[in-house]
Amino acid sequence: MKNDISIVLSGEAGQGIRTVELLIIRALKNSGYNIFSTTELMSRVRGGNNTTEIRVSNKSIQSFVDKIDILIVLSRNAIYRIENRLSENTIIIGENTFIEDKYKDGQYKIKDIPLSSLAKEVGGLIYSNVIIFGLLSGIFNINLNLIKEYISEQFSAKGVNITENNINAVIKGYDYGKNLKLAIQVEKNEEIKKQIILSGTESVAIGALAGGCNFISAYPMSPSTGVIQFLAKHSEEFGVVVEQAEDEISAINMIQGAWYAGARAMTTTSGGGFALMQEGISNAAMVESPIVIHLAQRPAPSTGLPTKTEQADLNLALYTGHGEFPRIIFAPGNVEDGIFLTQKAFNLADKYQIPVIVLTDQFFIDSYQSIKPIDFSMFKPKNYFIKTDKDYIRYKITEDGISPRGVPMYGKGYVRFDSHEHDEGGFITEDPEIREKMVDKRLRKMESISKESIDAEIIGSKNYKTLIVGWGSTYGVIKEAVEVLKDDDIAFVYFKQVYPLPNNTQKILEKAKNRIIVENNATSQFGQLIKSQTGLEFNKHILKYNGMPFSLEEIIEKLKEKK
Amino acid sequence: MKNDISIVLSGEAGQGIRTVELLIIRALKNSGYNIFSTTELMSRVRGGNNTTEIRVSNKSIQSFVDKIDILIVLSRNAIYRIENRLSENTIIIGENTFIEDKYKDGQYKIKDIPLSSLAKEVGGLIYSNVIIFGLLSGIFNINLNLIKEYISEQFSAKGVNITENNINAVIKGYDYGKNLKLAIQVEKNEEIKKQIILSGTESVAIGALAGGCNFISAYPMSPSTGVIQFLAKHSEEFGVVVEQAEDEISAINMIQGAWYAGARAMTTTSGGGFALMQEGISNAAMVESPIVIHLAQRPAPSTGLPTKTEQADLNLALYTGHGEFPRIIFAPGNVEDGIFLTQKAFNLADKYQIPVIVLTDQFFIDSYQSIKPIDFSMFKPKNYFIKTDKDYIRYKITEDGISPRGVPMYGKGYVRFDSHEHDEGGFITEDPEIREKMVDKRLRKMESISKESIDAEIIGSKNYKTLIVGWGSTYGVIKEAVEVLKDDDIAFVYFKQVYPLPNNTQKILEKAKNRIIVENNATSQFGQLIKSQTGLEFNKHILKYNGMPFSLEEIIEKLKEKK
Amino acid sequence: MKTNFDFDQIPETAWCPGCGNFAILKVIKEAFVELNIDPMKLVFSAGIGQAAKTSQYINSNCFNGLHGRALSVATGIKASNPELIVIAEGGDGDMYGEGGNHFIHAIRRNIDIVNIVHNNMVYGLTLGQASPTSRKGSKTTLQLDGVFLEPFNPIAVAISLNASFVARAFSGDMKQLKGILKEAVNHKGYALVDVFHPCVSFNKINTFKWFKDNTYYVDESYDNTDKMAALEKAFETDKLPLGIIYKNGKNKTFSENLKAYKNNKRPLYKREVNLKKVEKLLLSN
Amino acid sequence: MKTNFDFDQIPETAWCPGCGNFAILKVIKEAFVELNIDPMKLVFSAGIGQAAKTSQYINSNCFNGLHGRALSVATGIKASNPELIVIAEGGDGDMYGEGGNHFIHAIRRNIDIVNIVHNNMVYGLTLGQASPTSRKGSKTTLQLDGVFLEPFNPIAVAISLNASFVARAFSGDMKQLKGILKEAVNHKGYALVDVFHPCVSFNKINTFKWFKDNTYYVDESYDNTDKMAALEKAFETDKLPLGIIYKNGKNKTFSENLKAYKNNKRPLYKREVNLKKVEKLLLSN
Ligand SMILES: Cc1ncc(C[n+]2csc(CCOP(=O)(O)OP(=O)(O)O)c2C)c(N)n1
Ligand SMILES: Cc1ncc(C[n+]2csc(CCOP(=O)(O)OP(=O)(O)O)c2C)c(N)n1
Ligand code: SF4
Ligand code: SF4
Ligand SMILES: [Mg+2]
Ligand SMILES: [Mg+2]
Repeated sequence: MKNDISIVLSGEAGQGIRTVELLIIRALKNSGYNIFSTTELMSRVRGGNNTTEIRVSNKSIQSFVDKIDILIVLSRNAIYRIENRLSENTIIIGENTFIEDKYKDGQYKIKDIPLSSLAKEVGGLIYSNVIIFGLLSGIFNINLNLIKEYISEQFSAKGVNITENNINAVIKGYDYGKNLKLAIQVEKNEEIKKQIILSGTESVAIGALAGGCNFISAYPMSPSTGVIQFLAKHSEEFGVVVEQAEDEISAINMIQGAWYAGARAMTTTSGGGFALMQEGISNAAMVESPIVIHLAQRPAPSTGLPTKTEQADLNLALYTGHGEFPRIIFAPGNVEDGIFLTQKAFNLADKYQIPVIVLTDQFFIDSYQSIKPIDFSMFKPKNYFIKTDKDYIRYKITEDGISPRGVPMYGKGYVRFDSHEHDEGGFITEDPEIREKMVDKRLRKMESISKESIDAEIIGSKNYKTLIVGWGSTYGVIKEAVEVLKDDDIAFVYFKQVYPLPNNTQKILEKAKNRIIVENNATSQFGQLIKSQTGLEFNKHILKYNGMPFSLEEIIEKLKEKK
Repeated sequence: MKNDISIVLSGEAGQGIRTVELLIIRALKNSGYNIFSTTELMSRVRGGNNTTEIRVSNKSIQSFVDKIDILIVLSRNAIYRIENRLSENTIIIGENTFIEDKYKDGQYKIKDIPLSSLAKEVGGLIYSNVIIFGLLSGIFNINLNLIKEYISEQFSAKGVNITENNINAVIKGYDYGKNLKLAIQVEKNEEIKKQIILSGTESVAIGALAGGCNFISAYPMSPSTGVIQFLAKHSEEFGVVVEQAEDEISAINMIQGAWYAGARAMTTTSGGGFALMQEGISNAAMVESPIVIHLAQRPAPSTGLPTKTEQADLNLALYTGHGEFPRIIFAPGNVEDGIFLTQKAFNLADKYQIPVIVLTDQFFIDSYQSIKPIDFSMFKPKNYFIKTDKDYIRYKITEDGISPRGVPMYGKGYVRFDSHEHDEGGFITEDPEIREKMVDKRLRKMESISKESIDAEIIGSKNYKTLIVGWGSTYGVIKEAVEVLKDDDIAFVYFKQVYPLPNNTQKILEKAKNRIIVENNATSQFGQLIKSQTGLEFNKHILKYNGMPFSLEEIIEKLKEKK
Repeated sequence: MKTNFDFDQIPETAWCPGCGNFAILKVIKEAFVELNIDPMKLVFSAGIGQAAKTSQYINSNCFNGLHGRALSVATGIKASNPELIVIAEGGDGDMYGEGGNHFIHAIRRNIDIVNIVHNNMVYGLTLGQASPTSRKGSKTTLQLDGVFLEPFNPIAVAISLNASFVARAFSGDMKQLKGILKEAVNHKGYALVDVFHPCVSFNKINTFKWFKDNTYYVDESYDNTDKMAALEKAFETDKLPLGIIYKNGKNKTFSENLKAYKNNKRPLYKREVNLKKVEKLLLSN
Repeated sequence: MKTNFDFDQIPETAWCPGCGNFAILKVIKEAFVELNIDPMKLVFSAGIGQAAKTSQYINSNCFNGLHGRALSVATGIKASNPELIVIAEGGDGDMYGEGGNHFIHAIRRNIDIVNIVHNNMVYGLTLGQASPTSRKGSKTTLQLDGVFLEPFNPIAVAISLNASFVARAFSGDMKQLKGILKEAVNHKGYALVDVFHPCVSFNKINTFKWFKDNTYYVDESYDNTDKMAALEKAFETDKLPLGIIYKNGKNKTFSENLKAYKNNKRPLYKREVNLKKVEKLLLSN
């Protein structure tokens, strides 16, 4: 096995697969390997079957692959859902009794590990996870001292005894792994050791902090909840007001109250919760309150598939709220952009006094990547509110449509927000002329917003004939596919800002003879947007909507089929 | 004054202008005149300034005109808001003290009526309205007995004395009106006497009854509330369950429970309420519950202008709910279509088990027209639910995507609705293959739905070069403008079904050299839809978003400007 | 033994081993068997959450709708066919958090349904955040330093709203739970059954033992038609009372008040449109 | 006399002549003048309805947001700047209908605001439908044969939720109303002031005279810290009690509980991002 290895951990919810994942990706990264890991869950707390894929590579990677080089089976019924991803090269490692007989007919390489008895030797079944961590470390020949260090760190709070047991566990696994002699060859790179491991969730939360977020209110909903949980952990340290709302409607209104009083506030939610926020978002538009919404998509309609992935809430985000008003939608495709765009969302929301939506999905949220440290000095967090004077009026009609926003107690003016159509002072009006002027004023912001749109990024050949269009979380897989294909005719254009469309959209798309769009939804929502705004059509739509992200193999195959 | 007369009543909220309106349009219609009336309100209960325009014509008319032939001033401060609509031909009738001096400098024809003292003579200020009714009847020389009859009818319940006073009042006004000798000439038509006067609200409510509606739940919101109020009045007679919900979210979920149990249910709301229903609508899509939503638009975002008109919630209706699913949107432009389409909404919702939205607006809702009696035998209300057998499964995968819908207690099967992704039996599933099949099944309905789309209607020249596109409530004004222009190059295409686009859309639009779209919004939402679906652009957008409907003069002028 | 309410194939539940939901599911089925209720006449309107999944495991009619909206759906069902027995089921987050407004107003309507709330004092399905009924000080995956909001008291609020039947049970005592459920079903009008149950995965405070130690049953001498006495009970915190805390069956139910049934008792699905009548209405307009 | 809270130009109100809202507006302004409160420090968070328009007529800070959401907005404001005095204002439909869920949970948070509810027992602005507090039998423009739902009892529900201050006043007695409002403002924690007032346009039953005849004030001897006594009062129907019905100022307020203020008392608008700290957090991840 060389340079690109895919390990899958398969077991039940509640078994602690995530613990193994977090330990091993850190150990691998710190040994100089590129890693990417992603989790696919069932909507339950215990039991069922969850899988985590960990890729180890000599290159930077950010995509899910179908192939499984090493499968670690942690429970019964852990294979059937991924059966079609096994090949003759797959090494299946697991307790004998967990692997059904039909897999033992010689088509796969099976390595029996007496996990339960090993664990019991150490002190109980609870040590199984750490043994698996040791096993994987052994397979990759990771420095044993490093491994022990992690374990000490992880368990030090639990006392000497438990730490010792865990160290014994990890060594047992380690020896077992080494003895498998799997002859793994992945080039290492010293540089990678300096990298940081980050999940989509963490990138959004850290981006929020970098954007000055000091208020979050949200109602729990998979897969979006991690963001508020992260901020809760750092509430005291960063001075963030964190409140679980009674429902999403309260959350979206609460954050407007917060912005009004001078906070920088956000909410995090998924499709159903976002749907409930529609009225509130429209309200933000009218009172001209900045708001930042993190929308982590999952398959819909309705409850749908709570723990799976999809990109089908774009339309609701594009046309959010009743009435007409400006908005910005970002869709990070990697964790660097997760930080960068969420940070930027706060500044743009504040500058234009509009809703800014950071659109992610379960695949993005639950995946880990390693990235180079980020230079935070490039971020320029700025409070756009002004110190008011006595004659302050809230909705002054200005050339660029932006009326300076005051904050109560800062300055000498009263700050009057109003959800009716209003005059410049913020008082109810029904005057048709003022109405028209106010609509124009609000919509006029779109001009400046468009001007500072983030360009779409071209990856691959500059002289493309075939152009693949993707947005958000499909970034990694399309990028890698294009890299694998190494075809001078092919390029990939990555949209991290989906609305308003970047200024280079038309030009980039026009240049292609053959346009292919890739979306994790059934109706090609972004394709429709592009068509309605540029008039350009796509020759091919690669769409997936079964709850799973695209795999690398799938994209490569589809691109080869007809490019 | 000949054949096309515009009367405006201007006074305060709470003065009873609507009473006058309803009396006089009925009297005029029953005298053989074509009438159209429309109201423009301030968002308040008493005071302020409301105006009602009543058009009397020899032709069938359904639009608002700027010009005012006769202005009845019923309170102080009743002129300034419509000052720019007055001309030297305008006759202003009102109490001397209500008409500010600046209007008395000879530019207008002023007729002073001592309304208060006349009313007091009869018994008190409360009789002012009836005097005005008499006055208008006198001006139009309506048969006095007819007038007296109405009054007797209207007030019989209040006792002999009050009836008598009112008759005295009407006579006083009548005499006054006749004595004005305004020399009005409008051709009458016997046929019109057989017609029916109907408002937009009534057309939707009656359409609902014709569609078999027997359940409505809604939360009050202008301008949509009239529909539930109408059905409440007829609840016992038509066996309609009528319930005011605690909020719009409850309403949208309640009606799904109702359909589930075999009712034919609807809700009625405006933009903000509709925004709150987004999650519920997505739920209907997933459980495949029919639902009918009457969405009466008003200017947004947020609270906006509660009593004014706009067509800016189309986008939210088009892209309603999180996730991807079929829907149908109707937009009646006249009261016949109000009945026809609402009725049809119930049948299509039932047949396809999807949300059907009837999209109106304040202008449509609050206007009265006279129409020919409708032949109800053309309506074929049909319950599409089936009698289940023992092996009934709810979400059977079928060729057309429609899974027969059962109702509890009807037949031998259990009826299982589920908002998660589900298998054919309605049980939670997370299987990617089933997921994909279910998405396909639901979306497949769009094919049959599209096939039976209601064609767009061409009005005017068949050999048009210039084509004016309109939808919903702009029907009347564009139609009349085209009739006035009498230009062989111009036609108007009226969309009463806005989604999915009718099958004749592309063909009709392509044929035109010059395409003009008229919309009561700021961003041409329907134009964008057409562009994204057909690729066709518009040469000109005539847009209005100040809360007022288009006037006939305005449309004619804009069309002349550049056709 | 397979009851009327069991499927031919026993479905795999999505619950954690040891969860109180198993007991509640079992008791619900038994109660309906003992009440001799035809599953054809029964509908479960459920929200979203671990509790709400109960509806997936009962062989009967069901509408497993949105998080927080089970009561609205149930109202629509019952009002459209009063012959159905309608259960609105969900968790404490579902009914008192997201669905709080419907809880209040369903009680006001006195809609004749049974509202079963699986109260584990936590959000189970979303992995352990505080619920409205979480006790002060409970540390959760989101309230890391402990909940500081006043816990929602569904019993007291329901009584304050003059709910017609208010009970509380505990999944650990299946016999009593069954008895209470049966009374709730037989009761005419809105009936709340708040059922304590341990969430073994996320609620390490309010465990089986905790509920056992911190509850007691109201006794024979207790007059559950006395509103003030009921409220006193509802506010007890030393030990939480179980049983039928309040009962007030005097009011007409929602469906009984509806004019749609005044002259015609048939459920709506059996009715047909009378187009002639609609035409007449139009002509008389 | 022009107060601090009056505009230079008196705005035209959108209320009907004779409406109780005029008195409430007047008293609110007077109360703040007498309390010597700087209008710069005051924010009115209002919903939508005739009542909510009050915020348009006071010269101070205001957030006139959505129907039903004033409490959520107020919570966001107060939590972001605890130095502000925040009033959440709206009608009975606004706060107890559309906003019912926020009413419950704002009380649970004990957010230190005053919640003024203009209770005219009807939906005024939408022309006369029943509100949650409409009495049984009231005929309205939508409930043509009279309301049959149990009226929402905000006083009882608030007490059941252990609200820290619960009062009821009547617009017809401006002196008492003012006194109650002033106490509510001075009270630390959530304070409900439900104010009866006649809607002359749509409520022909609960008129000025009706309120006059059907209310009385709790007297000196009444102990408003006794929860059960307070509930007894809340349930009285013969005559409805006015005054401060319940008071319980022992709990910490929402803002006091927030960790964001543990080491830093400054309101959020005065704080700055520390990018270095964020960078360190990332590096330590
Ligand atoms: C609108 C919406 N918001 C949030 C969620 C996510 N969600 C699912 S279940 C749940 C709460 C579960 O708690 P509870 O109702 O107490 O049920 P339990 O799992 O504890 O039985 C939440 C917040 C959702 N499905 N829909
Ligand atoms: C989401 C939403 N639904 C409905 C409305 C319409 N609406 C405006 S005010 C109001 C109720 C008014 O009643 P109340 O709150 O009691 O205030 P009042 O006018 O009686 O003072 C309603 C339903 C709205 N603005 N927003
Ligand atoms: S998470 Fe808690 S409530 Fe949910 S199934 Fe597990 S133990 Fe039961
Ligand atoms: S409608 Fe009623 S509450 Fe509203 S202003 Fe008029 S009298 Fe007052
Ligand atoms: Mg729970
Ligand atoms: Mg009211």
